[in-house]
Amino acid sequence: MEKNIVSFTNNTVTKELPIQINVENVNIFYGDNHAVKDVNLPIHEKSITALIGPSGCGKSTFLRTVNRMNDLIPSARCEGTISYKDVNILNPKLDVVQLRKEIGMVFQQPNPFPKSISENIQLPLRFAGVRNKKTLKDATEDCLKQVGLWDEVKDRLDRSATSLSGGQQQRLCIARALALKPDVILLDEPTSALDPVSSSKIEELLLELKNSYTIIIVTHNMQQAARIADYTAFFYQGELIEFGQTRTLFTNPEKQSTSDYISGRFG
Amino acid sequence: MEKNIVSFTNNTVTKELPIQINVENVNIFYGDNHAVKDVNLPIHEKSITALIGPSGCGKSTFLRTVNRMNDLIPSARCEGTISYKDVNILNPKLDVVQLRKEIGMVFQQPNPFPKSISENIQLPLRFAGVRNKKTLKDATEDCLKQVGLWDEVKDRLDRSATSLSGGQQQRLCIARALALKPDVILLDEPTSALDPVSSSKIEELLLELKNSYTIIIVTHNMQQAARIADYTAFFYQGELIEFGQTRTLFTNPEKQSTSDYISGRFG
Amino acid sequence: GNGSGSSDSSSSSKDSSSSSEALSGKITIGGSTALQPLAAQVAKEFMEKNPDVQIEVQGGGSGTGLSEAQAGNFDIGMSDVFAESKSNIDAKALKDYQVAVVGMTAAVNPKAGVKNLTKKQLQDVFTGKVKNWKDVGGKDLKITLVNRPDGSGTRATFDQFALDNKTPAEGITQDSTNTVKKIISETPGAVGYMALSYFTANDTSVTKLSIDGVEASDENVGSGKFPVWAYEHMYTKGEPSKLVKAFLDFMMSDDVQTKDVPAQGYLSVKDMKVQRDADGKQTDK
Amino acid sequence: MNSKITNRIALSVIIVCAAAMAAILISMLGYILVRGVSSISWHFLTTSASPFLAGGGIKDQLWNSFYVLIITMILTVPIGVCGGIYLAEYAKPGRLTSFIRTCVEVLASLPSIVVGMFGMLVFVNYFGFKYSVFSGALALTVFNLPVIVRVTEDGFNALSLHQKEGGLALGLTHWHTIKTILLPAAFPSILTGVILSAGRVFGESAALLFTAGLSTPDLDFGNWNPSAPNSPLNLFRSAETLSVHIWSVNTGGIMPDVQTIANGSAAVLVIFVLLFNLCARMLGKVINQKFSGK
Amino acid sequence: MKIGKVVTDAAPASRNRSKLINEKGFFSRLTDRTSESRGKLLIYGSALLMIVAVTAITLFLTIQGLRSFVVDRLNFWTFITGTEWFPDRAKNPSFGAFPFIFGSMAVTFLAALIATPIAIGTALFMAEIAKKWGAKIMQPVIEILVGIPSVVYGLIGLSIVVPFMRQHFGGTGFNLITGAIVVGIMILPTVASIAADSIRAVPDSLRQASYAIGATKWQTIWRVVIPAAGSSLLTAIILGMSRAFGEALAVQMVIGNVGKIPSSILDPSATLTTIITLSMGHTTTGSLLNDALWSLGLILLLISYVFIVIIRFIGKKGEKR
Ligand SMILES: Nc1ncnc2c1ncn2[C@@H]1O[C@H](COP(=O)(O)OP(=O)(O)OP(=O)(O)O)[C@@H](O)[C@H]1O
Ligand SMILES: Nc1ncnc2c1ncn2[C@@H]1O[C@H](COP(=O)(O)OP(=O)(O)OP(=O)(O)O)[C@@H](O)[C@H]1O
Ligand SMILES: [Mg+2]
Ligand SMILES: [Mg+2]
Ligand SMILES: O=P([O-])([O-])[O-]
Repeated sequence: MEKNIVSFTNNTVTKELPIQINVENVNIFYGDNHAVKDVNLPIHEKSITALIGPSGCGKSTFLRTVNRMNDLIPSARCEGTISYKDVNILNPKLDVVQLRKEIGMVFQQPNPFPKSISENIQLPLRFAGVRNKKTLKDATEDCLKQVGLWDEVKDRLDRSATSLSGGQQQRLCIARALALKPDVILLDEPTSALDPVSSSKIEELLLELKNSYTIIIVTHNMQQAARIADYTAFFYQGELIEFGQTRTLFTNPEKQSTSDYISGRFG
Repeated sequence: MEKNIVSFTNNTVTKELPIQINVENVNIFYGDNHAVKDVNLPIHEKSITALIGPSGCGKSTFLRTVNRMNDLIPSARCEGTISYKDVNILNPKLDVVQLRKEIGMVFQQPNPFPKSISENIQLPLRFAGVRNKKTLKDATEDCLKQVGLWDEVKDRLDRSATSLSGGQQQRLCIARALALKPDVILLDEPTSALDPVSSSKIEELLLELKNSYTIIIVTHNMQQAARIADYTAFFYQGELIEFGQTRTLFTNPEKQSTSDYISGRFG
Repeated sequence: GNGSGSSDSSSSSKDSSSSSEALSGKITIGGSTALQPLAAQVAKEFMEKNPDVQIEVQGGGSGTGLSEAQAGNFDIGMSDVFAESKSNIDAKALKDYQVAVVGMTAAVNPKAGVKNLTKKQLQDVFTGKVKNWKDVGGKDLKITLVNRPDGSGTRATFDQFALDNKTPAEGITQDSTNTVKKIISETPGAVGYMALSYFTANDTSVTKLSIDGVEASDENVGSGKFPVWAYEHMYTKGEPSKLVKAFLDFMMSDDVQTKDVPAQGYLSVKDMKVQRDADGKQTDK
Repeated sequence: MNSKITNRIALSVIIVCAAAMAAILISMLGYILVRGVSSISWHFLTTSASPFLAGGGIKDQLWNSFYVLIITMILTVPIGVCGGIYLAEYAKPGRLTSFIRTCVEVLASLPSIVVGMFGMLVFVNYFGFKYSVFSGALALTVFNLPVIVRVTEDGFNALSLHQKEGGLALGLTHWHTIKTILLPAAFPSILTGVILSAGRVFGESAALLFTAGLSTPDLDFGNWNPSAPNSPLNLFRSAETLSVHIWSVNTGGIMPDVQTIANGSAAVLVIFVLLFNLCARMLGKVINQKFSGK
Repeated sequence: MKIGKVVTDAAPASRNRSKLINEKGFFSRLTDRTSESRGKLLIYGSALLMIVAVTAITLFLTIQGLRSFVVDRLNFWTFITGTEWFPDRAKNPSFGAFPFIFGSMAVTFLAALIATPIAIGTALFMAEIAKKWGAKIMQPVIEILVGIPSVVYGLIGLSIVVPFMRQHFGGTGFNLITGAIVVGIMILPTVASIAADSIRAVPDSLRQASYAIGATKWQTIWRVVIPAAGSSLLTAIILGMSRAFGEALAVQMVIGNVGKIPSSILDPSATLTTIITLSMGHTTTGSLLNDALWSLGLILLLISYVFIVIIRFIGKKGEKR
């Protein structure tokens, strides 16, 4: 790269924000495969933390552990402590349904339900027991506005969500995650299936959302991490190699492998 | 990117090489979707041409048209001229079977046949009418040596090809494509499913192969393009935005969007 | 285009002019499932005597037996009823061999408490006029009818000679005498009918009904006192070939008629002191 | 809280359903086997049926079942596999394909008695094959063909496109790619499907009632000349199969041991269906391992 | 225009083309091409054969089935709506097939009613709750049961269900509901295995989406998985119904075979299939009853077409969504 066009204007971490989630000595296994090794990591409140690293390094695995989505994989096993609001997320007795209401998640492939747009937003609320029509309607409008989708779809809320474009679907999925007013939103490569225009819309959205939510995002696009993340964690072969403020990590990495990776020598 | 670690040592295009394939006014459609728009592009003999661009921009579509693999997709339709050896590749009457023997292809996912390693190499030859055992054996050894796999597998040529590692499988697929001694090899993101070590082996292999073959490679890794390609074509939303010698395109792009893309502002 | 190339029944036997010469060829017999076991047994014995003869005994039902005999597909069509009683059969073109006699009577669940009925009572029971056994001298128990399907030889015979052609009321219909017997034995108040061979000597699971005080026994059938009986027929299309004739002769031989026929619960035609024509008219022999 | 209780209750109901299913299935299998196994003996399996005496066996019926099965498979597998390949590889979306697909579905869901009636009309009478192994096998072909077609199509569709592209990109023709790469790769799943379908063919009765007949000539197991009328291999002789035997014995059998024969035959049938399943599973596994090279 | 030719002509001598390629002459290419066309012939022939089979079945059954109306001059309308089936009555025999049509429908729907909840429940268990168990134990058992001959189901019905019904509901035990139970059990494995397949086909991403918004397992199943699998679940049920509709021997053994419209589910009844198997062998070819039975066969065929049309319709609707 001959030019340095990436600016770090968004990564305005002036003072350390309070810690919302604290990850201590986390190890994750798939059967015998030790996918995540002894990770320690603080997640700061109302900030964006990016997880980067080459394919297969354990980013998704780690992310999915934070809201216990990995419970769905029978072979997955997890050790260590993830403290959140005085509880350990990894406690087997934890009410995962409640946890997932507080820590929402958005996936790489947009996965709206094959129902109408408004039902997509209302379903989580219904699950949570909201029955009042008015509340549901207001929430729909509110969430869609937050992700900037309201104007685009307000005339066709009854149309199937699958008729939306990929980028719109992904924003709908984010809106759906917002419906329950979570504290934390996890995003696993949310833009990698999208075109550049949609991607940049989502990036803008995330920058706005971080005023109200704590965001953890997995990305394989280092420019994206550089553009939007306050903190960046670099994973390599299941280990957390380096964690720090994004600007520091990108301009002045401590480890050689971090430097190699972000400069594109591998991956 | 703060540092410039990418060197252009391999892109030693000193004089213009003769043109092997000439692409003129090619338009490709999937049903109504105009996926590739009016592309003009020369492919030079015994060189590596890289196709880069954001996801969905039509790189694969274009590449698959060069050896008519897109015939498999019923909705795909193609207009324009791709001249190769005085014929138009897009001619519907063309013998595509013969064409594909001369223009081989390697895919993103390694796709060895679920047969033994040696059968994988020999299958195309047998089909081409080679019956002589000795010839087949020699060809197997020869091809495997060319991709540097011979020493790794020579003791287990009868084992199933699926027992190889991903990187080995991909090299086997390249070896298989070489068996018919094609003129041109097309590669669609051949390293993106591989680990860094395997990737760099394949890059080295390609640099060697270009002495005997014309190579077109799709990659989403700009560092990779910079490292190995003599020429680079930048696609964006179905259009060929810019084409030129790799060094020129990376250091001194003509178009703003090229510059934005290679510097990571989107994609 | 005929698949069974070797099925030409008589071709080979025609050549053998002298009767002492060994018989050879193939016979296809089919039809009545009731007669099938007897035919199969006799065929087996015949083939043992004449190793060059192949006999195939198929089932299919009396209707099939008649149709196929008429069409020439069976050399012998077996039927429980006279060909005259079936529509679409040219009875004149068929030659009738009455090879055995089968007696039938009503069978009642023992709980009903009846052992004998007058013909009138029997008809009332089967036509549905009487719905409880107490009205015909039995226990206070609902009557449940068990029928054989339309077209069954057993049913045709029972309807004709026990019910005097009155149409029986709807009841459970089973094609299988075994099932009929099972139902009657297991269902209190059930009544049906079946061939005498199904009433075994010390079997008390069903009661064998006498009609008008006449016990349904082989002697009474043979003497003509008990009216519900029928011939088992073997039909050929026109005059039988030599081979088929030889088989039919064997069928009527004393050996078969005194041994195999009674063993399967039939009466030998030779033991009959009366005879019947196709209209059901009974005359002394 | 509320949703949690609903969750509990609903999941319990589902588990109860599954348990009910398992109970029904296992008790049925148990019932058939327990009642029937005691009547299975070497004698039972190797003696011909007796017309009316006790002590008959099921040798001929068992043979007939296998023979009809084998002929049916010889008729259906090649055609069915080709048909499946057509649908998976050659069929272009359109009216014709949709019509062929409808035909496959029609054939698959025809009531077996309708197939039997058709077989009687056409194979038995019209073509004059009589009640025979061949008529029966042709009728069963009508059922089994769509099953094989589907199995093949599914097997091909389950293959990743990568393999096919790999073949074509090497300059193999479409047919050659199918023959040398796709068919071998789909083979395990096709085989499994074929063996599973064999279970159904083995147990079919209603259609055979009208086509293969209710009797068997006196088979001479020393005579393997297919044109001899009493040869077990004769295609144009009538052939009562095991499941038809169960039906006919139960319907009109006059031998004293009707119940024993029916129970024993049912148990033999079920055991063979079990064996077919086990074979399918094991063969599938072995071949799969061979292909994946583990 | 053949590229191959171009190559051999235009290839410069300097081009180090291996002799491997030179061996590939005109002949081998000819065989390539014939093998392609031979393969195509085989394959198109097979496809054609299926069309022929369906056409032949339809044609032959139609011709034979219309005889009773064309040759024997039965009135079509009274045939399908008449309720009196007395083909052998000496005076004015009557052919009213409605009781059989009704019986077939009743057995089919009752069987579906019995089988659906258990089968879908089992499918959910196998595909959603206990996947390992489902794949390792339930699936094989179910496949075995799909392969059990219907005669055996009939036999079991006869020796278990009929006595049970007799003891608990009186009568003979041979009745509509007994028939429905036997057929219902018979179609259980079919419905369950197809339903399980269609549930497994629901993409995991939807389940993940649901769990990620704090749904319980049941909420996920009920609100997301079942709606997404919807049309194929319906297809499973209808396929089961079409199998129930066509079943002959097992039903015949237990339903009682009374050609009268039952007044309750505890009354004996009859179906199209049972009357055909029951009477076919007793009739002579070309007789009125025989022709009438063929007409019943034709009705059976037509109704099974209706099932297919429904399935295709549902399938199309499912695709659209
Ligand atoms: N369901 C699973 N079962 C077993 N192993 C798994 C599973 N999912 C992932 N793994 C393994 O765990 C390791 C980490 O995978 P993970 O998906 O977390 O990587 P990633 O960093 O998200 O990669 P990518 O950039 O490709 O998404 C890999 O070795 C992978 O093979
Ligand atoms: N089989 C297909 N049918 C219809 N549209 C298709 C098909 N394959 C690709 N497309 C469309 O054509 C366009 C170009 O796709 P293509 O696969 O060539 O992109 P690409 O540059 O290779 O992207 P990527 O980096 O994701 O591989 C996209 O809009 C895509 O949706
Ligand atoms: Mg990932
Ligand atoms: Mg691509
Ligand atoms: O002997 P049947 O005709 O009554 O079966």
